[in-house]
Amino acid sequence: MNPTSSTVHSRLDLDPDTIAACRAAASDIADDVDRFVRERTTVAVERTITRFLGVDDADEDGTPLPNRLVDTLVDAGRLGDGITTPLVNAMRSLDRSAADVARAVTAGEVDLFTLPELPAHDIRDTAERLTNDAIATIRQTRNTRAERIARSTTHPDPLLYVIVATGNIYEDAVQARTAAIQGADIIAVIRSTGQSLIDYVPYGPTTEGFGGTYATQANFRIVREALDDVGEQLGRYIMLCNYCSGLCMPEIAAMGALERLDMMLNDALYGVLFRDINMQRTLIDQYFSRMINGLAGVILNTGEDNYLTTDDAVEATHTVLTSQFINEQLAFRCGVPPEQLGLGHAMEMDPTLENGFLLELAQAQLVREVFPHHRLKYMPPTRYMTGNILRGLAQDTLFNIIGAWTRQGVQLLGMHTEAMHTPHIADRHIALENAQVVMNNLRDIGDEVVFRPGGLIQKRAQDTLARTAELLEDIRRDGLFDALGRGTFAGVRRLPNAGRGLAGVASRSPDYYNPLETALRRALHLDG
Amino acid sequence: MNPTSSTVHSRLDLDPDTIAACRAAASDIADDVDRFVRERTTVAVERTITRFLGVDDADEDGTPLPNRLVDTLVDAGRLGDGITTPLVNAMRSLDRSAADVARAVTAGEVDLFTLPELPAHDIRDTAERLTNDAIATIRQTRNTRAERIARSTTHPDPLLYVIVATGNIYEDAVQARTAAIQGADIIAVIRSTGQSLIDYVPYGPTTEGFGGTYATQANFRIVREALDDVGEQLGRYIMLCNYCSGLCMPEIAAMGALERLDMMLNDALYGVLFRDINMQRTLIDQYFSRMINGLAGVILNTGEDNYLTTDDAVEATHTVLTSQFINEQLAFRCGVPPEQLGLGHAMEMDPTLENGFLLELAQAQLVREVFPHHRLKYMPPTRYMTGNILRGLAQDTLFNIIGAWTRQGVQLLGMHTEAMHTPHIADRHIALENAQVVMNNLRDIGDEVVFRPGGLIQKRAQDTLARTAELLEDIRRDGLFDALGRGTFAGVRRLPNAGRGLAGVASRSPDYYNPLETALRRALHLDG
Amino acid sequence: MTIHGRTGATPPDLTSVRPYGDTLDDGIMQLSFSLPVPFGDEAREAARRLLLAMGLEDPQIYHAADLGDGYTFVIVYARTRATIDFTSIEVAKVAAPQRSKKEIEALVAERVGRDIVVLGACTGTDAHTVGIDAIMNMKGFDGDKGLEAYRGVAAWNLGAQVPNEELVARAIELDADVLLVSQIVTQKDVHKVNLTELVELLEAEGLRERLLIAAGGPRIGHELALELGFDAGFGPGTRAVQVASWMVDELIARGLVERTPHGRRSS
Amino acid sequence: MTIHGRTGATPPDLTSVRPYGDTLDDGIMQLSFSLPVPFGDEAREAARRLLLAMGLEDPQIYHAADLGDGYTFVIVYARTRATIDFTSIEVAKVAAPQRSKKEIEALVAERVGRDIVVLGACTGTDAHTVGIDAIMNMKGFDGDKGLEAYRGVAAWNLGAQVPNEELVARAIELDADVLLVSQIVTQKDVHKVNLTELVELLEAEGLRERLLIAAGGPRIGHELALELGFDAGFGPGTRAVQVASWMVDELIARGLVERTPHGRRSS
Ligand code: B12
Ligand code: B12
Ligand SMILES: Cc1ncc(COP(=O)(O)O)c(C=O)c1O
Ligand SMILES: Cc1ncc(COP(=O)(O)O)c(C=O)c1O
Repeated sequence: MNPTSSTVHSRLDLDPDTIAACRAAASDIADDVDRFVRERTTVAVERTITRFLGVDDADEDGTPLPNRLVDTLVDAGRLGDGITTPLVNAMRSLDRSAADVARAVTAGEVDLFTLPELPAHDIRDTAERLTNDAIATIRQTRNTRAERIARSTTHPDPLLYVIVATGNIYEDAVQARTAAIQGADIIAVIRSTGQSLIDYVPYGPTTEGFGGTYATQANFRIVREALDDVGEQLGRYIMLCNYCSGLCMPEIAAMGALERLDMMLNDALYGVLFRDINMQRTLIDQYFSRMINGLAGVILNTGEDNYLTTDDAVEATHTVLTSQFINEQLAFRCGVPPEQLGLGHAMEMDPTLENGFLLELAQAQLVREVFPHHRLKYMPPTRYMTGNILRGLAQDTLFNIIGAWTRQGVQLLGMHTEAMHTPHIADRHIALENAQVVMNNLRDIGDEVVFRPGGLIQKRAQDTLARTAELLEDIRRDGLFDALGRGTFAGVRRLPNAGRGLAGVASRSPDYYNPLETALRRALHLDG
Repeated sequence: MNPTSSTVHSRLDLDPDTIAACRAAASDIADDVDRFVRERTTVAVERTITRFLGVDDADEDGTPLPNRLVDTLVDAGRLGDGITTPLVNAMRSLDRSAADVARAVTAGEVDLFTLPELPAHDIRDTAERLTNDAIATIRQTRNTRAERIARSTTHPDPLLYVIVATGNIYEDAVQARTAAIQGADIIAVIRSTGQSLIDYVPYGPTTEGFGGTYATQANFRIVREALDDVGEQLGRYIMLCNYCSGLCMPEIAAMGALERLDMMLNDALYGVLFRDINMQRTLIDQYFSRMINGLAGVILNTGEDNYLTTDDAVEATHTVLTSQFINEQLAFRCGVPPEQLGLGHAMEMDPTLENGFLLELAQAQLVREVFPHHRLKYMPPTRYMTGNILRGLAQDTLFNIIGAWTRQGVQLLGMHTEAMHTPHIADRHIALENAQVVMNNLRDIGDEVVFRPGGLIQKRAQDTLARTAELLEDIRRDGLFDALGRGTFAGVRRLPNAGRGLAGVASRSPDYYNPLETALRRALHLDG
Repeated sequence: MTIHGRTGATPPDLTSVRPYGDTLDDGIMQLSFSLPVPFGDEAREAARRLLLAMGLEDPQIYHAADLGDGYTFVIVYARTRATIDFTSIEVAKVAAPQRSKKEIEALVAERVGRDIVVLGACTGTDAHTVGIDAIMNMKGFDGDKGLEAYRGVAAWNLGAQVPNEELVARAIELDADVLLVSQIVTQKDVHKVNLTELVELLEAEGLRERLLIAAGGPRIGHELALELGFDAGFGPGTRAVQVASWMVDELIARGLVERTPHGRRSS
Repeated sequence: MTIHGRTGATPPDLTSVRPYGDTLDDGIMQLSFSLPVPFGDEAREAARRLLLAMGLEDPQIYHAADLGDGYTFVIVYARTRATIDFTSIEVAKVAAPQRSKKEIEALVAERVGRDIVVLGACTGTDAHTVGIDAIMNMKGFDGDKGLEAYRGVAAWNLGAQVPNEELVARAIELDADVLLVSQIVTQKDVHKVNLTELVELLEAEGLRERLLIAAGGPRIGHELALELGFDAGFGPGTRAVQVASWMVDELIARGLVERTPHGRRSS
């Protein structure tokens, strides 16, 4: 996947001990979060369990039944127990499927908490069976993907990633197909503004969104089918991407596992910093969500690229690397292997900066060398894009050069119209053509030129790494919550008890039962 | 002017002995041409002399008086004697200026060859005085330029060169000004198609041309004034460029010397290969023309870049370098120093070629290292430009990267609309913006990255140099005329006695007299 | 207005201006667009005819590309015969004089005599705070300090994704003089919907005349803002000092400096 | 004609097709052009009004730049209401069947029985030979041999900058069956002038009906060539084999294979 590996000589002459020290610090930070998370659950986690048990429908107001079910749990003050016991109890007592139980509860015909309680081992037997079915389904989807990919032709990295964002899932599907025909490897369906802040997942196919299209299971399926169809014709497997981050991380991860999404943006820190979501809530959600992604073989993308849209790319690149180290460890705790880890970073310096290209190159290569086995996701210029689409095209050309040069894993293609509108059908075409021509024309530049020893590029990378090590030590000492409170990332300050969704968090009670988590941990070979 | 010099370590690990061998072979080839040229004159050379003596006007049919005068010489079968003696004889006999004599001859009032012949020393005294005045005028113009440049601000190389080509000199002047304001360093006024094949220089301001505007002395003046004016406002000296090549090389060089042009395309081989001009004629013309350019301090550009529009850029790059070695020596014979020598080369590989960028980079750096003190002129993609202006913009971006990387002397900016039309006012703006942003953003890349020792880039350059050395040996053996007859350059075959303009060539008679040439040789410190 | 640089060349007739390719009045325009028709000669011809139907002349297809699945992209050059009278154009501009931060602070001290209360927010589902932060926050933008840094201004930045209702509630609570609203997402004109809704809410609360409202964002201009019922609009590249100058001027001009708290009035 | 890929999405109405930005029939077009007016808000407004005057809706100025000296460049997106009936489009195409070099040679041997004389030239002041060389010369273009390589074809490439008079003279002298004319320079429609002049010369010589004439070049299409009085036109990417196939077909169809030398006839 990439030419540089930890055993290979560093082109940037990076100090392996510093990298190791960073990882050690990040590991401690992640352990801290891990301890915190394991003692808690959230409404989203519990709703996810209902989905795996087969609940997937909405009431006449459009409220999904997983929400209706878990709301009764919350209303009963029993969120800390988890939904599994009462739901399976109802299924067994009434001899009905989870979906039927959910409908009955919604209709007010059944009250989960007044039914007779069956013996614990009975519940557990059923729950574990159902859980194992769910795990099998996920594995099955994963196998299907693997088979399809095995039949698919490939080209040298990076993979080419484009977005569709019309608001209408059918138009999205049309444009996803054309993008695939033009050579895209990955299609991401952008969500409507605001979806990440709603505490449920909309239901059914949707045709009205702003700046994106709602992430719904039906929508996932529509685009998945379109891409499978066009992919068969092209002899290439086209990957589908959507977003977990937000108030429904694990639920969307579950939908993604069922509908064979291949890549998902999954980053609690993004939600905290850019959506003002409560950090406790979203870190707990992320944990469950990433385990699902991990088992589903989904490549998971983090959002550090966004930091440089609000913070300064020249001054603050070390915060990107710092966050990546932490995010890596958090993902490892969820059983996500490096190959599935798409740490995000971006080209976001002012293009009028003298030698800015060299600094961007240094950063891209630094990230590449520090995370040699990861499917890094390299994000295009956005902040300094303007309505001058012709200058924008040049910026994107430079970005594509760096992507090929440093062999990024995924190149999210820049759009020359970035500053003005979500991509039109022709914009993607222009971007894909640019990437293909440029990357082919410079294919082996990374091997054929060498950074001058002790030169600007090496020094810049070494300096960024050193600052990262320092910052990680600070965070190891004070904890991640404290760092977020200080505005360490993206120049944004967030407090542990502020932000959206805190109400949906509960400490696990002694009775808390979540066989899905146990099964996931087992399947992912995670301890305890 | 450029970072690489012969004393500096070669980034391409080129063998200095091979380079020296190339120069030695080229020197012999040039000596051969030199011997040939010195024994001959042409109508254009003689017309040039009349211009320096002050003849500049046209008859009612638009035929310039220099032509009318020299035509009488040809009609009298005395071209081999030169125009100087009869013209000065008439001036002295009639006590009239050269311009007046020309008018009288044109009106049929005077016949140069029936006037009494004054004593030779009388003629020579006057001729030498007038010649010295002409030399003084050229020097004066050169000094004016030097003073203006001394007051001017600069930026790192390459200089940015754009063309205007509306057909209407007044629109050209408008657009030349706007280009200067946008940051252009050099403005070239492209000629109308076909002008290079007419055996006279049109007269007066012109407003009707196809794909370019006629080169006339009045037109030179109009744009020169516009650029001086706007340059004063900007605090920058804006260079003006036009074309000598064609059937009037030395005449246009003379006009350029008088009107303070700063750069001129001056290449007999271009005329031979691309305009089917007779090689004897144009090599003789070139000789005189380049001496004038040399003394005038004009930077002279050669046309090897054009070879790759008809020949294959991957296969035939060594023919470009071969021709450059020869052209260098030919220019040295005319007293043109390296700093005034803008050898042309180009980026002309198919952009869909894998690693094509690396080959282009190798070539650009090769030329840079072989000619370290020359103001190399680097030409943009043209052949593989298409109506797809957005792909074209990417091709031009790559070209600008190489220009900055290898510190070319002059970057002739690519136009994204190259395949379709001569530049519109906005096209230049887009090109200038691209060059400025890209070159600044990658400023020191040439110093900060190193070509992998023994890698594809070094090998390609070394191989091209080796093939050049071989080809130069062949030409040393067989002569330049023979090489042209074999289709060595641009894949085009030309024969010594074919092509346009041969009729205007004559062997110098024992009476041949050309004090201007003598004065130029003296001023340029040329032997013999 | 003088046009320089056309010495010797025919000057443009400013009452009848037409695009300039490389010659005065040639009318040349570059266009690109996609059509939902399969790639091929017919698609090129369709593009050509479309331009003719639009009244363009001499359309030249520079490039056509197959987007796949029955879509074609074209790049075209053509000539328009349309002209515009440039001499008749007048653009509404925010009228305030250029003042420095110091001058503004002095003016507030002298003519207002109390803190001007300014609320900033990025409303609706819009989460783009960089623009409003640039105007409001201490740090400001491009070396120009934000309103928080002004003596005589009490600046409250409510951040992103603020519902209009909440903004109005806070305006009442804090007795605001000025509301600054940022709208960056404009797809399907959602910004117009959001901004119009705010004006309606303020009118419903009887507050509209008692405070100044300004909108800003990359696709917002002064004219659009006026159309939507705002007092001013600020586009890309705006600096806080421009906003401050306008706001003080306008508060004084409208006699809004004498304080009658909204809260009280509306109770 | 079927449009694929719009499963679930509204299919386009091919009788009324409109540009597609990101939603069917949104009519979105990108434009760019320069105006001879000084940079500023008024220039933006002038650009906007010009588009409105052209019948475009909702023009959005994405970018405006100062070109200096009273010129402004703009990049705009806008919507058109114009539509085109795609189902009614028929494009004239060179009709000849696709044949291989071998098949063509066999056809000449069988139906013509002598060498077809073909003259190629780039006429007027145009010096771009690469295109005509690609069609005429042995080497050909992109792996496809040129006419010189065909048995049964006597191909004469006269090269560049050939005056029309000379071409006609050589046609008479060599008793040509086919003239192939290349025109690359098109500024101020000089190609149309050149091509029309050739047709007139041939008519004046009474030769027009006795030979085939085809034009080619990057801005030449079959329809334009027909308009100018040629028998066929060949655009960018043409290969010799296409030209050869057309030429043999057409000579046979027109009964021009029975030889009566022009020279004699016109004498
Ligand atoms: C940074 C950014 C983000 C960041 C925002 C972080 C943050 N905290 O603000 C992140 C990564 C989170 C983000 C997310 C999204 N974004 Co965003 N984002 C951008 C980006 C790259 C830059 C915007 C910016 O910061 N500009 C810099 C500031 C200083 O400029 P400004 O906002 O214009 O402000 C100036 C003036 O306009 C004015 N001003 C602005 N507001 C006000 C208010 C007043 C009162 C006054 C006086 C003046 C004023 O003064 C400011 C200083 O001069 C743009 C693309 C671009 N290059 O413009 C896309 C862009 C705005 N995003 C877009 C979209 C669609 C989204 C997403 C929905 C998905 C996506 N495509 O990424 C999400 C969801 C956002 C949501 N719910 O709103 C689209 C909007 C399309 C449209 N026109 O509708 C854009 C154009 C990108 C695109 N082409 O898709 N985004
Ligand atoms: C190579 C080239 C040159 C070379 C020509 C060398 C030579 N011996 O041909 C040189 C460097 C000498 C040159 C000079 C000039 N050129 Co020039 N040149 C080009 C260039 C880069 C490529 C043309 C080319 O070779 N194309 C490749 C061939 C294979 O394609 P083609 O010609 O389209 O031919 C194919 C088809 O069209 C068709 N075809 C063509 N002819 C015919 C005929 C028949 C009968 C048939 C059946 C088919 C056919 O079949 C061919 C194979 O598929 C173009 C820009 C571009 N990228 O297109 C400019 C271009 C054509 N040149 C141009 C100009 C203006 C000039 C100059 C006046 C100045 C200048 N700007 O450089 C001079 C003077 C030329 C003159 N007097 O004619 C302009 C023309 C503008 C216009 N539309 O009017 C262009 C577009 C560049 C520009 N934007 O300024 N040029
Ligand atoms: C990690 C991550 N998650 C999610 C998103 C998108 O989230 P939303 O749908 O809230 O705009 C992004 C966008 O950049 C992201 O980087
Ligand atoms: C050396 C040289 N001379 C002259 C010209 C232009 O000549 P003409 O005016 O004949 O097109 C060129 C164009 O590329 C050139 O390279």
